[in-house]
Amino acid sequence: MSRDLSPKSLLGVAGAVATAVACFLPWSLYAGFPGKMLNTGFPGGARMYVLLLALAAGAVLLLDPPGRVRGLRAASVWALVISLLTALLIGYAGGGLGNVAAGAWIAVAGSAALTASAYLLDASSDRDRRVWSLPDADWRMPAEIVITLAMAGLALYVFVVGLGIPTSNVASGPDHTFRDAISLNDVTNGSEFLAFLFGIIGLFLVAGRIGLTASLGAITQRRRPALVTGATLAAIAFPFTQDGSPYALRIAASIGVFAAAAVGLNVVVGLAGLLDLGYIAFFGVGAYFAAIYSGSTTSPIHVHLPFFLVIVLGALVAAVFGFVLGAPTLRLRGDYLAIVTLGFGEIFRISVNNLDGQSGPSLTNGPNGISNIPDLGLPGGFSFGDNHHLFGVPLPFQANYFFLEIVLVAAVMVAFLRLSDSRIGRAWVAIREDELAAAATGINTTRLKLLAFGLGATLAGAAGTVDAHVVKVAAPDSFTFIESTLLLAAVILGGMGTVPGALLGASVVYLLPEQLRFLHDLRLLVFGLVLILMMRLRPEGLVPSKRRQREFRERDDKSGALDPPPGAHA
Amino acid sequence: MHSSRIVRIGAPLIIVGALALSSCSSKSEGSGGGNKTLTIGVVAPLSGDLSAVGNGIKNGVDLAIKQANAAKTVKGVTLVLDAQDDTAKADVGATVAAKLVAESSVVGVVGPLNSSVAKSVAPVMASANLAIISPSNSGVDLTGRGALATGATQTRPYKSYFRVCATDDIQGPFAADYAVKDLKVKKVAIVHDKKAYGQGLAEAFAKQAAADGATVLKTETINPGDKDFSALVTKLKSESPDFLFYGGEYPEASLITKQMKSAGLNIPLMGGDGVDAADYIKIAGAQANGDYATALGAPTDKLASAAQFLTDYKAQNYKDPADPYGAAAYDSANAIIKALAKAYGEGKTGQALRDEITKEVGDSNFQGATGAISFDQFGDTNNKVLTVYKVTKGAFVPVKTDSFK
Amino acid sequence: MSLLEVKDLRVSYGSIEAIKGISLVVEEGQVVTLIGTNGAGKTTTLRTLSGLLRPTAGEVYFDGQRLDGTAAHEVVMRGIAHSPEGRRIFPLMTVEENLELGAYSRKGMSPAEDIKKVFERFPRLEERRAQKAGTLSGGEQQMLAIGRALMSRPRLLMLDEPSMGLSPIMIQLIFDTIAELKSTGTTILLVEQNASAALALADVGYVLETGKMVLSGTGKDLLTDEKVRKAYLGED
Amino acid sequence: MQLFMQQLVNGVVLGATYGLVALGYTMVYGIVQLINFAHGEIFMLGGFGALFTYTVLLPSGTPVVLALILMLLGGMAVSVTAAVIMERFAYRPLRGAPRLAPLITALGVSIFLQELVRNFYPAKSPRPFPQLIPPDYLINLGGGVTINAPKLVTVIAAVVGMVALSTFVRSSRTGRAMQATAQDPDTARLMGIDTDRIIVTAFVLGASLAAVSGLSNGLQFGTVDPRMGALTGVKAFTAAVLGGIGNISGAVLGGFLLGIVEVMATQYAPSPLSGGAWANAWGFVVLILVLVFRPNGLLGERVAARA
Repeated sequence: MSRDLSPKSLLGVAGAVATAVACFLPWSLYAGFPGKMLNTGFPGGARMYVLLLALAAGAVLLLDPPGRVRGLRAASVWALVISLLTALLIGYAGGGLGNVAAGAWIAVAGSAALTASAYLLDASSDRDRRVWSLPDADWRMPAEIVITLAMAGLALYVFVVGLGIPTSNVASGPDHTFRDAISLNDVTNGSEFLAFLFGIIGLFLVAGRIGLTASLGAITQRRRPALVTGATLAAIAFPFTQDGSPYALRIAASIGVFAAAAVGLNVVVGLAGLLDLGYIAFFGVGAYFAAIYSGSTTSPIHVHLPFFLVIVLGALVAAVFGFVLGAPTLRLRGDYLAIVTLGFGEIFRISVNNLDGQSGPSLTNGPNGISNIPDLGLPGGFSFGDNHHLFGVPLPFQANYFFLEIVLVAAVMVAFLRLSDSRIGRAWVAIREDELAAAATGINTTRLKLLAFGLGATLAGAAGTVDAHVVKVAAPDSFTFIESTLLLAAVILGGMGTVPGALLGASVVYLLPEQLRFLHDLRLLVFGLVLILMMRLRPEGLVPSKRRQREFRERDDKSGALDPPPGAHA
Repeated sequence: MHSSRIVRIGAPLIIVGALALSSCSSKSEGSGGGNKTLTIGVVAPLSGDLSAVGNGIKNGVDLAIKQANAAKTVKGVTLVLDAQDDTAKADVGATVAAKLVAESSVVGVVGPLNSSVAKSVAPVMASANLAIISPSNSGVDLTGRGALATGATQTRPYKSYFRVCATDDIQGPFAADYAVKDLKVKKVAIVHDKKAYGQGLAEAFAKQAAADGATVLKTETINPGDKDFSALVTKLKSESPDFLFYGGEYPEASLITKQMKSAGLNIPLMGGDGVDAADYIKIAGAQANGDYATALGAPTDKLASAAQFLTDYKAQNYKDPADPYGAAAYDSANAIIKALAKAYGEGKTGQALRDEITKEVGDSNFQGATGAISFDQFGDTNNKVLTVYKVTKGAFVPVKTDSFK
Repeated sequence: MSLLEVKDLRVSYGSIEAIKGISLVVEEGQVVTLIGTNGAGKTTTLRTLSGLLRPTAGEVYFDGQRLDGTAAHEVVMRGIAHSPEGRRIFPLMTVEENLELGAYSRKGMSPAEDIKKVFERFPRLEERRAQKAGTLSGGEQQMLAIGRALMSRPRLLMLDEPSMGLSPIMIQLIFDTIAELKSTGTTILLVEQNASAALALADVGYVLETGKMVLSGTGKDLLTDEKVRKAYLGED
Repeated sequence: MQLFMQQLVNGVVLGATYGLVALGYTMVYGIVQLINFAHGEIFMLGGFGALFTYTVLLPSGTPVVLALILMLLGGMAVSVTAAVIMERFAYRPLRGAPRLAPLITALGVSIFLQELVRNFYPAKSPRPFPQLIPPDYLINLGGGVTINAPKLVTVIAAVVGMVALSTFVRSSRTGRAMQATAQDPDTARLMGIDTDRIIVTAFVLGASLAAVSGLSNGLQFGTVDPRMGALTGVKAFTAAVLGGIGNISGAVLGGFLLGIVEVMATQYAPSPLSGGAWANAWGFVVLILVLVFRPNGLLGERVAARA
């Protein structure tokens, strides 16, 4: 541990200290701003994230881990972003910058100094990051299990906070429950979400750059059973954190459907490397199948099949579509395949829009879609449409669908992981990397590509059947080209070929526009900007697969990319 | 590498700048003054293509709330607005509906704009028996009217769902009667955009026109968003109709009428309330002259309440126009406010308050900006007054106002 | 003053350092060869010199002026031509068009005279002048690649593995060509796996191993050096 | 027969816009293998640039021809500026990144540009476009088949654009450098070609043609809107692939074919699969059929293919 006490470092230390101290001072003179910005003492709201980043920056500076300067840069920039943004929004919400208290300005100045220091220091002096591991002792295994479970708990916490920001807003008293936390004053509420989001991004980047993520990843990989248990427990616990509010559960259920579809698309795009721009069609096949056989009054076929049968059949029908559509097109390469899948997606949408007995056979109720889809029920009289109480906690009916969602996502994840680790999965990767070489080693590329298409379609179909019951309507508008591209964005943004990547990507792509609501008409504008910036900052995705990361580097090696890879040269 | 570093620092700062700049617009501070604060929700598209229409709805509700607060219509209660963006998508609609249902202070909701969104919003509202009044949904299924066409009995699918607008099966036949009986058209071409609204309206028109004795050509469809309708126009021209009914909205309708007349097919185009927009004339220009549109209610200049609404709306300096559904949204909000005033006066709170409001909304009876507001047992408006407008010298001029059937 | 001088050059791919501080000198009129096994960093060195890769540290001087940091397309203008590994001719253009592109850096000057010279050197190319370059045989493509590099009238010609994948007859032809170029005073930096042929031709040779320079000397000295004989010339 | 010929003309006109926009897709794809989904928005910006020039910059009473020229220049200025900024800050940094990363960036750029114009272009919808070339001026092509003046201008622009562009790429020094960059960017740099500049040039050329199309579109329909790029973009991309992406003549040919298919489907497709509602589906069916039998599009091998 070599102590660097150069003036540049000391500037950073001073900045970190100033920022941290500022977090214990009031930031706002205006009472209406959320997140306990008024008090001196324990920091709430945005201040907490700035404090965490400042502490992370200080620790990185002094402890000198591998990737020190780059880690410092991440921490400092995001601390600056949050404090500046919060100061500006306090000023705006309060009606003038006069409402911003000294604490906020000290934090801005401190994090600016920190940022300056981080960029003055030479990043090329960073040591390569390495994977830490616990010493080989008796307590290693239990410790690793505890760490793994803690990670699951942390993930739950982050998710709960990300969905609702409840902790800092809940005031005492019976009238002020979490429900009121989704306040009307949406500008300030949105600001806190952004502080949270940027804080998490910053901390995540710091952890990544100093190698902590890799180390924790290695530990959790080794303790798979603990990871699975922890993740399951966290997911099951989630509805109990919501105080009976259906809103977050409803979003979580939607994210679940979206994530399941994203994992399915990941088979096609991430593993087999086939660019599919019409994937939503397979999802739509499942959704329409479920809708048609749901017993809905608006369905032209008055047959009500049990849901378990519907899932299986819907997935199968989607699979058939996958095979039939895939067969004639798989000898196309790359972007030609992309446009054909786009075409199939559009043909699907146009077809369901027309199969209403007017401009085609009567099947889908046309542009009206099949609505009024009844709630699911279980044998024994349990209806998914009923609210329940469990352990004294009110669970709105959306929780039932959320639990169904967990089962679906888990099933899709297991399918993906099984496939990815199988011989088939390795063959897919071989095809993705070099189809000619794969064919030369005796891999039947056509059959395997078809299989990828079919299996991807199967997973999408299953997710679609659930979606129809969650949304309660299957209409052509829900299966447009833009939906396909958003799914693709989830996969690529999250990191191709990985399950956590697809889940994270789906959450971001679904949640971000949801939480950007406070921007009103500028919501999509900012969403577009965020997509651009995210790809710019992490082109290989948030959770790149290890295989991918390697390829990323080797690619540069082979082709001598026109530009050096980011971060290659200081 | 230097520029990349600038980007790396600059990018987050750009986000900050964009957000700081963009955090303008609505900021609703509820200054209670000891009053209890209750909320009226709005579900409408507030971003994207339809945001102008959605904001018109939001503003209509906002105006009603402001007036109610000023007049202390509900004693001891300050009303606030909670507008949720459904982005015109069904799944988002269901999400924001859940959000409003979860907020215990919400006593009623106005919206949504689109029938397709209503189909996912209404069930959520019904689950909490929270009253929702749409200013614009014309799809027949929403109140079970679809059954009437097949001769079956009408049953109400969503117990807390109401609407103050005309359904397709009223507006379409009304337009058809006018075209065939008053204008004496013989050979009618039908075009629609294959969307729920357009198709529903066009089908209802075609059925009635045929019943009235006109020859109805095979229905043609267009693709919303397209601009080049020359193939359609050429096809229509070869069948030489003397009248065109268009089911859909003004962006396509204005281009169709224009291209039709440029190509020498000089017949009037008629549409529903989706065509009754000033922008129709702005795009189609002089070639809009002689075209028709129908809309619910009596013309605003004949209805004092409507004129008053427009004056008040203007005074608020809203960014987006009240057209086309601002007045209907204003009426919807007032129906909720009046119901709340009664229910709250009876000392109801919590779920009982919501139940009572839904019941009271069903019993509404007052004169609104769009005409008389009252509902039948299925949640449909009893107001069957419609007006036909004709484009004359660059403006929609009312030519016939009548009550349907 | 040397024509090319490389001082303590370092190159990285991401976090992997491929060239770990090498130095070399090429004098005007010399043939200098870099030999080493696969992955030793020979190609990386040439790609760095021609500006396709950027070094992380070190200095390169060409004709007394700093060269490192210069963009690839400007390096050509400074007088360095690089015939890349694997020939990399433009497959969908004709032989003649490929040669014309070789003279791209000499803006405004007619390439006709130089094309004539290339055709004199490689008559086979003249026969196929209107043929798509992708249809040429490997040897012909190599001729084209060398001819194309000569089109810019370079002061330093860098050849990367010109004999790779060719038949023995072609290899002989290529080395004859290099010898002939040498005799006309062309300065050449040659990267070769065929170490014996390269060293036989070269005035100076350098041996690279995993990114480091392990040996240098005149071509003859290296040819007789025991370690080189063992490691690179396949002799026991 | 007259009906058929008239519909054929309608199809050619419809296809001309697709073709002009497709040229931009093809140029960029040919050189950097990037599906620039935001190219439709460049087309849209061209229309808005021209409108802005007319309504804000030009004094009333400007002679029509002069106004048209200035509107074209205004549209080009906007399109080209947007394309260059987009290339520099969104795409160039991702060169060498995983292949699909720029696709999502393109999606982001596309959303961003649409929303930017929708939110900030003064005067909310509708945006009526001046009808400088009267649409009721019908030119008789014989046998009762007519085409109106703005449509004729669009078709001429597409053909001229295609011929000019392919001549440029085939014969000019820069065009040669473009081909070289398309086939092997590294080696092109070794020839002294500034590939960054060449790529920017491709974006600039594509954007200029898109601006031509944006202007002619406005003149034809008398309105522009922020969403016009999205639909046209997908169609143009389809046209480019239909013709063989990377192939300049193919892009325009593909555009014409797509336009004709859509129009003919409207008129002649068997009921109930007829009408505008199915026309787009027919377009894609033809695309799929063409690709099944000619996997590299109509004009086969890419002219600017990589080795």
